[in-house]
Amino acid sequence: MLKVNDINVFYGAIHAIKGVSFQVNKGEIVTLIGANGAGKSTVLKTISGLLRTKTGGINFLEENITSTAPHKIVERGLAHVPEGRRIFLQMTVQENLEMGAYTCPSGGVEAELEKVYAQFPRLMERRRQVAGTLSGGEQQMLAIGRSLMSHPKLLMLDEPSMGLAPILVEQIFSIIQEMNKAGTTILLVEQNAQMALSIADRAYVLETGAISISGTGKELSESDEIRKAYLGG
Amino acid sequence: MTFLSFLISGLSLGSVYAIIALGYTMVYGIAKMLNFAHGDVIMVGAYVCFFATTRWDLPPTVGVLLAMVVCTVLGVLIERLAYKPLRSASSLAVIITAIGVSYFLQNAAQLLWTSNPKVFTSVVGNSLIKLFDGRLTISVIAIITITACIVIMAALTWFTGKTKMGKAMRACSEDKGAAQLMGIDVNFTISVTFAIGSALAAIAGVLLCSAYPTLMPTTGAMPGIKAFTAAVFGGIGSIPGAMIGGLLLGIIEIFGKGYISTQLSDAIVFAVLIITLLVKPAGLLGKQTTEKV
Amino acid sequence: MKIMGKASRSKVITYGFVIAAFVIVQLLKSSGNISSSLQGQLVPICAYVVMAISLNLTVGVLGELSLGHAGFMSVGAFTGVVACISLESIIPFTILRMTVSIIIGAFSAGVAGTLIGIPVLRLEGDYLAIVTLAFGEIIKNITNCLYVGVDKAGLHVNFLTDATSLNLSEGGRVIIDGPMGISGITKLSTFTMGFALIMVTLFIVLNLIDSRSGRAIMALRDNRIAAESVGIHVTKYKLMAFATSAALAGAAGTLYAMNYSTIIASKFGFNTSILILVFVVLGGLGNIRGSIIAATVLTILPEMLRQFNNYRMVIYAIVLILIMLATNDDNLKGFLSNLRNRLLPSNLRKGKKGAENG
Amino acid sequence: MKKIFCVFISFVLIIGLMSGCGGSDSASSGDGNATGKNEEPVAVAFKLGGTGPLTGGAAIYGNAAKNGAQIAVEEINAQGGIQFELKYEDDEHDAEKAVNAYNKLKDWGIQISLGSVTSTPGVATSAETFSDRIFALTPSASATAVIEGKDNVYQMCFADPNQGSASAQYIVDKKLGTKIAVIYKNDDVYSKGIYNTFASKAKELNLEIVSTTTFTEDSQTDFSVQLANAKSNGADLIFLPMYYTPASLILQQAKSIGYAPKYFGVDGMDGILTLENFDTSLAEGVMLLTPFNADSTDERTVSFVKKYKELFNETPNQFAADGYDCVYAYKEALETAGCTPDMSAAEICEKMVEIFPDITFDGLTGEGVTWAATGEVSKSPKGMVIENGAYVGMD
Repeated sequence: MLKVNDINVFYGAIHAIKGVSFQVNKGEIVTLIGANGAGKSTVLKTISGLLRTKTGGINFLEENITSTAPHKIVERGLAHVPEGRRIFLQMTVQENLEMGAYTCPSGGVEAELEKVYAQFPRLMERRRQVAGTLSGGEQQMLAIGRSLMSHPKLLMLDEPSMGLAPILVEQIFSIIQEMNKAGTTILLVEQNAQMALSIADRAYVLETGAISISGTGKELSESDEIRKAYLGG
Repeated sequence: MTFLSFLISGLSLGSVYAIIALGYTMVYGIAKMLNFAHGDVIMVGAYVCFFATTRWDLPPTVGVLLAMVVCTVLGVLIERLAYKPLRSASSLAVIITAIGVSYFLQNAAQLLWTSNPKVFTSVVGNSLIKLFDGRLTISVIAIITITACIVIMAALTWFTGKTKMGKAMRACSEDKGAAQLMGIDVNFTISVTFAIGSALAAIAGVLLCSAYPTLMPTTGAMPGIKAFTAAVFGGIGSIPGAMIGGLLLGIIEIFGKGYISTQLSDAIVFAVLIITLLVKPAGLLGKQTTEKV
Repeated sequence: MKIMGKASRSKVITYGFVIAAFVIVQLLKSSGNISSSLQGQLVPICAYVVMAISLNLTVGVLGELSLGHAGFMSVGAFTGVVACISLESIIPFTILRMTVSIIIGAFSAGVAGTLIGIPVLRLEGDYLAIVTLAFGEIIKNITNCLYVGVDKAGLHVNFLTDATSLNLSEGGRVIIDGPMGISGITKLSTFTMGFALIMVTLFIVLNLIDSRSGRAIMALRDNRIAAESVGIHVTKYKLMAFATSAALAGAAGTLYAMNYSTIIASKFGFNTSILILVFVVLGGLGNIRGSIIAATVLTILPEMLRQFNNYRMVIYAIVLILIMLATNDDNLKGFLSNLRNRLLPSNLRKGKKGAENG
Repeated sequence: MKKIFCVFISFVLIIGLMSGCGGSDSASSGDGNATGKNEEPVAVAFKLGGTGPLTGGAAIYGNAAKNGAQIAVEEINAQGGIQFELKYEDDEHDAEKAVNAYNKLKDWGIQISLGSVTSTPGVATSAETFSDRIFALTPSASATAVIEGKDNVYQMCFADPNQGSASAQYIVDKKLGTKIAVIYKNDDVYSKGIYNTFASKAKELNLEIVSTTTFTEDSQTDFSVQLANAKSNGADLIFLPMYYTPASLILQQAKSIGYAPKYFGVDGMDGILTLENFDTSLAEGVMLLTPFNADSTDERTVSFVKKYKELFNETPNQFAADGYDCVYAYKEALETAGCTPDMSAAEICEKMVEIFPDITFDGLTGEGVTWAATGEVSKSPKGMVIENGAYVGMD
């Protein structure tokens, strides 16, 4: 479904991503794990077009999207929940969700809204509230809900557990699994490697801008090396 | 009675500032840049309308529409050529570029249309309404200016609050990256904002010159700066703020002249601005954004 | 140790650069190889260089946008000239009188800067910018209503009236005549004085940047909250930079005013503030040497373009826009840096890096 | 990025210095020395230069004076005899730029100067011409400070104080009004200068000023307050010492509040009828003191106006006429003094200083014009009133 082929990304003179290649197949949950600053978010930003790769290419649904504009990529069914949620704090909850459906014809928006509200009843309660007044967990839900509005084929989540209480983290992860069961392919970036590996079909470990290890979620969570480095054991 | 007539003059002058300030504030909101060339787009709009109605004898409505079309194209063109390449540059670089554009427009206007002032024919005539046995006279243009200001503000509030494009603008002004991830074409949205701002500038130019009919290449410069002040006064980025800021600025200017001193009127306007900002650092209706560490 | 070495080397380069420019111009002058046009611009160039350096202190080093810098120049110009005229009989020796006047101009502009700075430096970003613009306009407006005369009894100051109500005694002289400003100034500014003022300015600014206070100021610019959290007194350091910048602008104002037989308050308006800001931005924020070069080039440039007559300002505007695009556009920037990488050996580039702040 | 800049800017600087020096080579020959002209086969024309605002907000005045002078130069050159070479440099109505422009003219080899068109630049350049010993006759820089203490700077126009007191005298003599309002521009040397003397003369003549209000460059659109003040104080005549652009706004806005006093203007008001698209009925009955009347029927004015319209597509104003007269006054003075183009600027200057107080000149802006040794002109201002969109003499 998604094929990342030998991408190299620079921030000015800093070589942030060094020849990263991986792929995500339809229906999978794939996770990218790694330490702070390993380049996980950069990879996602490059896929969604916010950053550009110098060499290599990105294919999505058999089409080359390496130099497609970000808003066009969204139209093709690739949604990205960015790090830090990035919801529109001065807009209401409902407006935020409507923004998520920006690329869809306005006819279907109502139905999508219903669906999201059904999945996140909290958002329904607060739909007229300004998003800035929501709690952290609610904001994360809103961010995920917003990305679902465009009915994506592939959903990329960047650190959805960041800054949340453990109970909320579990809730978020179960929502992710539900979405996957409903047919959405997931690419998950996490620092919470344990949680991520527990739900992932396959995983890649990113170290200083390059992929060091890859395997199934199970393999990696059992590997000693990973345990020492990322799972605190 | 003097008070009333000062109030009306103030509202009328303030309405012009407000319409210009609306353009400023919209562009600032989305592009986070002080578009110093905005005042000069006003001047271009007034010239276009002047030539349409005076030289080519077109009806005033056509003149206004033509001015809006030309300014819209000009605004979008300026944005594409001069500002878009600097989207990721420092805000100072953008300000200097905007100043360059402003110089360019003023001097190009002078080459094209000479610096000889032209007298603008009011698009709505110069009729007067007399009240209280003629002790209070209100010009029709003042009423139209005030009305136009209110209508434009209402329309903009509706547009940004209810339409898809308007919401996209608000999304872009808050977070361009996230807006892109929603599938919003940020560049297109910014262009649309410039188009709207410039069309408003054309209207402002026509109204400004209808009320104060001297037209020169420098006509837009000072109203531009005053409107910029008004936008900041009301809280830059806020649409109702721009309107309130503009109106208050006009009223303060006239009252300052009328009741304190004509010699010090400029100082009074700016002093009020400073005091307001010291009390409310983000302007009257501006939202105080807390800085993230 | 190494960093210090680099910084001081960079300082030496800057001083040397200015001295070399001065010597070259003096040589050209003495050999008669300089046009009247260029010669006439030497003092204003010096004044603008000082203005640019001082504004760079506010914009580049402190990181606050000021759109009213010409206001301080105005304060310095008017007080300096008033001082110079009033002191005519007391200090007959002109160089000393000029020096005293420049100090008085700098001092009063510094005081104005402090008074303005205390309330407004709490504001940030574009709000601070508009307040400085407002102060610039207020200074202009007030100077237009100011009447100052001198007679045997001393200085007479009047506001909002006219020159006749100063009630000067016989032999008194009206110095500031409201909107008519000051006329009949005896030209005392010379290129050498301008050069000396630049050197003093460089000495003050470079040492400030390189001092503990300077590092505190730059820390404020880069991250106010972080700087605050390590105990840097925000208002104190902001004010220090702002007032120094204002005082230097005042000195430049006196130098500038004493080069013309007349000055009026309207000269020091928004447009002049912008002109100086352009010098600073084109020269590079925080780059003192850049400010010097940009002020010089952009003062001479419009004169060089005179042959284009009325197209001059259009060309100037286009050049300005193109330079901004060329230096900030990512594509072009990448291209230029590639070119530079290929042309310059790497050790040379490293050497230049340390010079950034000089 | 900063470094690229420095490199770029250094290049510009080097080019600048080179061209600066290049310019100086050719300039130094024409500049100082008396025999500097001997490179050319025969020195035929006097190099006549002036500065004025050719761009910017005040460009109408600069261009008018320049165009007027140009017509005179063409006429004189066509006659044979004394020849002129005219060069105008732009000063943007700014003292600093004016000195730059003047220095440029020095590089060109200016021998006699037309000073500056407007007052503030005029004060700055006249100080330069004084110390360089180049004679200057300014068409329209009317501030007293322009000529004060300078033996070699003369004015073609009335000095501001003259206009102020003459206006007050005229109003009293002709009983034009009893309660006077004044609106002047408080950041303008010209406007304030006239106001000052008007006010003191009015006091002397017991002319009652009931309202004095001002405006500035930054606030010259809205006059509602100034007019309301005049109206509520019962002023029956408004004195407008200003240029015609703001005056046209005052006329229009007074009408829009239903206020119809008499108006009295000064020479800056001249030109109001030539404003493009101006409703001349607004100016009906406006009185002004001006030395020049474009509708005059005398032969020279008619021919001048015709030429001006042909060449520049506009009706000339007083500035144009002053520019024109300056050149002719120079012609007369140079002929009388027997100056030749091979003389140095300083030599010509001494001759001119000697001769100018003695000559009597007939021009478009006055008959029998004479000058005092101070540089001040003496010509009688003509009171004009606008009737049916044209000037009519009031005397």
